[in-house]
Amino acid sequence: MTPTAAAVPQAAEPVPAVVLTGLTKQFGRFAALRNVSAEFAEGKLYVILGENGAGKSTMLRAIAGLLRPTNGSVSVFGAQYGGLDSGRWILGQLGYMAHPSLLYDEMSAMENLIYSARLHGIDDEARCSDAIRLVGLDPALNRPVGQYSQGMRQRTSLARALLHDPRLLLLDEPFSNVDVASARGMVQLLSHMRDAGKTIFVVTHQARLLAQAADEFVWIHSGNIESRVTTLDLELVQ
Amino acid sequence: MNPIPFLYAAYIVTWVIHGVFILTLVTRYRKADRELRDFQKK
Amino acid sequence: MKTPVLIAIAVVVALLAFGLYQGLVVAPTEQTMGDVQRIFYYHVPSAWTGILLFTANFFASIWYLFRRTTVSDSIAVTTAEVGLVFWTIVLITGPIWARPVWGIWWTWDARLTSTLVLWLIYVSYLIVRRFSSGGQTAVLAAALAVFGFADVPFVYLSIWYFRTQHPQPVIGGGGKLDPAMWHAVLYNWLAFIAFALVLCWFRYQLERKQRDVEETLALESLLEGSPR
Amino acid sequence: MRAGSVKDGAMSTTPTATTAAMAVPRAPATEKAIAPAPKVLFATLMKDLRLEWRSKDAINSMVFFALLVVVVFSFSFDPTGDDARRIAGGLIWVAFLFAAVVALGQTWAREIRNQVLDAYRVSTAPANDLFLAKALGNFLFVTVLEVVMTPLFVVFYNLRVIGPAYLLPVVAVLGTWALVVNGTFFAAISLRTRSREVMLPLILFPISIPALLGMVEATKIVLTGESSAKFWIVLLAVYDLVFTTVCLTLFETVLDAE
Repeated sequence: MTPTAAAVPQAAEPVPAVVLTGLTKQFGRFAALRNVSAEFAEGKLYVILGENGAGKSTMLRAIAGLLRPTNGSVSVFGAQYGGLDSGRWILGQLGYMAHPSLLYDEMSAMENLIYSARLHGIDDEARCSDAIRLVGLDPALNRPVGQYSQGMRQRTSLARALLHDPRLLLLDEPFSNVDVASARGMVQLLSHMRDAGKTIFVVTHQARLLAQAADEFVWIHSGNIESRVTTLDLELVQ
Repeated sequence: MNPIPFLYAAYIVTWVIHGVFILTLVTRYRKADRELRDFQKK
Repeated sequence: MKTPVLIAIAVVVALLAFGLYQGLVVAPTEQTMGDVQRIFYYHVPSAWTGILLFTANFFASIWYLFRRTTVSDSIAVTTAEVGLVFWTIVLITGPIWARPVWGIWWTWDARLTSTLVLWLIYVSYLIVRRFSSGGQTAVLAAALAVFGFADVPFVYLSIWYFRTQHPQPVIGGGGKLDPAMWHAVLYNWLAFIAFALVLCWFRYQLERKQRDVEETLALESLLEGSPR
Repeated sequence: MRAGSVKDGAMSTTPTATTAAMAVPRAPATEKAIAPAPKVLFATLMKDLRLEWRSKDAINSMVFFALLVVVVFSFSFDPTGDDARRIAGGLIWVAFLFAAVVALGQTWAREIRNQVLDAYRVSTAPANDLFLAKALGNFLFVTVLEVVMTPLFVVFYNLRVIGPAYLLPVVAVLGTWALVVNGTFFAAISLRTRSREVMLPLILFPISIPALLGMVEATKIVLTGESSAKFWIVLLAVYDLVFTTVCLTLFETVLDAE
């Protein structure tokens, strides 16, 4: 299945948010990503679809700089990983959320976010309470995250990813076991952020939720981009 | 106590150890080879 | 591919035989210790070869940390394992030498003790390689190899000083060595290096074969559709 | 737009000032990316200490373990008079080593249980600050154990220091750091191996032998006042320097070894 040419009209001059060139990731002989080359413009909401093991999460982790490509390269806002300090500059620009919620169960949402802010060199605790309110939680809640419902944990994790106001958001299965109302709320929040200029990638099996909100649907099949469409063909989605 | 047997013991021990190592190389190689052939057959 | 290997083996066997001949026959008998001193011609060259191999392991690990090539990792494990074989010989021939000369199997002699500590370090290195899971083995082992090698000067320094505090009988090494003796040591060392190279070559082939098996195994489990 | 009331469940969807605040500030976003070093180190250390203080289960069990080690050692070795001073150095440090290894094994337990290591790798926080924060945390932890154990040793072996007693804390600090810096690093390595608990001492002990020798000999010399412990103290200091550098150069590689 050769990747069809991107039908989406490219945004002309501004630097694309993410550029993948010949991105390959080999785990032993198994190629999780096979020579992926693509450009993603800034300020768009991309939904990444495909069956298990197609390479969705691997691609997201590669963009987040969490795994070292076997060859090819990933560049974010024009900077490339692996450069002397460019990798660190990129990390300042991106927020990542994945299945393990990257939160300490023994600490409350607020404490987790304050600590995560410190990691990004931010002392301003107002930012943390704003982020928590944004995802619909109460900053004053001091129960430890370990006692939260799965939906609340996901939203706290989303708040953690949004905290340092990243230009690029990478969300891996953000809606998994989240109630429909909360999920819809998150979708609205993401589309607001996309309107505000952020670039968002969402890997999910619940693409139906984003049918209207997303700008582009990227189908991944056995390690490469199979197709990129702007409207979701509902039959294809489970 | 005649020291000469210790001399021969040292030389023999050296080659015993080398021999055992070579033996492990051969057995490990054969085992890996067999496993690989099983996969190719499957 | 087979014939050059056979030639190499023949050369190595010849060198080893020549070294043995030098050690047992040509080299003069040492006045004080008598013929048992000839253990020296196997004990010391084995140690020097071991040190060479551990140094090679160190540089292969550094090379891996920078380039992450599987070749460098395979060389690291090969040189460590073959190095440990030579080092085990040093560790065992030492007491065999001490027994007739001093009547005791083990003495906390500076060199014997350092040999033991180094042996422990590289055994723990190989155990970590076997226990670590899949992809990360190489990086963890490479980092550990750097630690192990950085420790060598401290091992020798601390144990040397520890020994000067409480002097114990010192193994061989004393007295002026007759040039013919030096020849025996050097010939044997040359033979051992050649032998080590051939061993490394075989161990390297084994490593490549085992990696093929591992990868086929990984591919096998993938194709059965078990979710990644 | 549905006015979401801010209660536990509902999602706040009103485009309030907060969403505007989250609008992408075009210019300033790039400068603040790099986190200033000490802040991260201090924050991580404080976080660990706070969580440790909150649960206190680790510290209690560790202190009790240290007591057990001292008592068991005192039973199995019952020297009197001058012998006590000669071998006390060895006993104390081996006891400290046991307590330290059990504490070091817990270094990354919380990070692994919560699977948060990726959080560090995705943030701009330099990996070495994480390492130093963990190493310092361990250093404080093991020092607490030592402070608890030492008086017991003095009592059980009725030790009197003949040599320059002020050197003992110096040896203790240098020695503990030598164990802790390598221990924290090897704990990170052994995370990714099977039978994790066995792996840490198995890697740490051989490489720490020169440092252990230094600690034991220096303590014995100070206790018996026979000669000068200068050589061992210098050796420990150089050992600490070399291995702290090696740890700081290699930690990021090990952290990122996915």
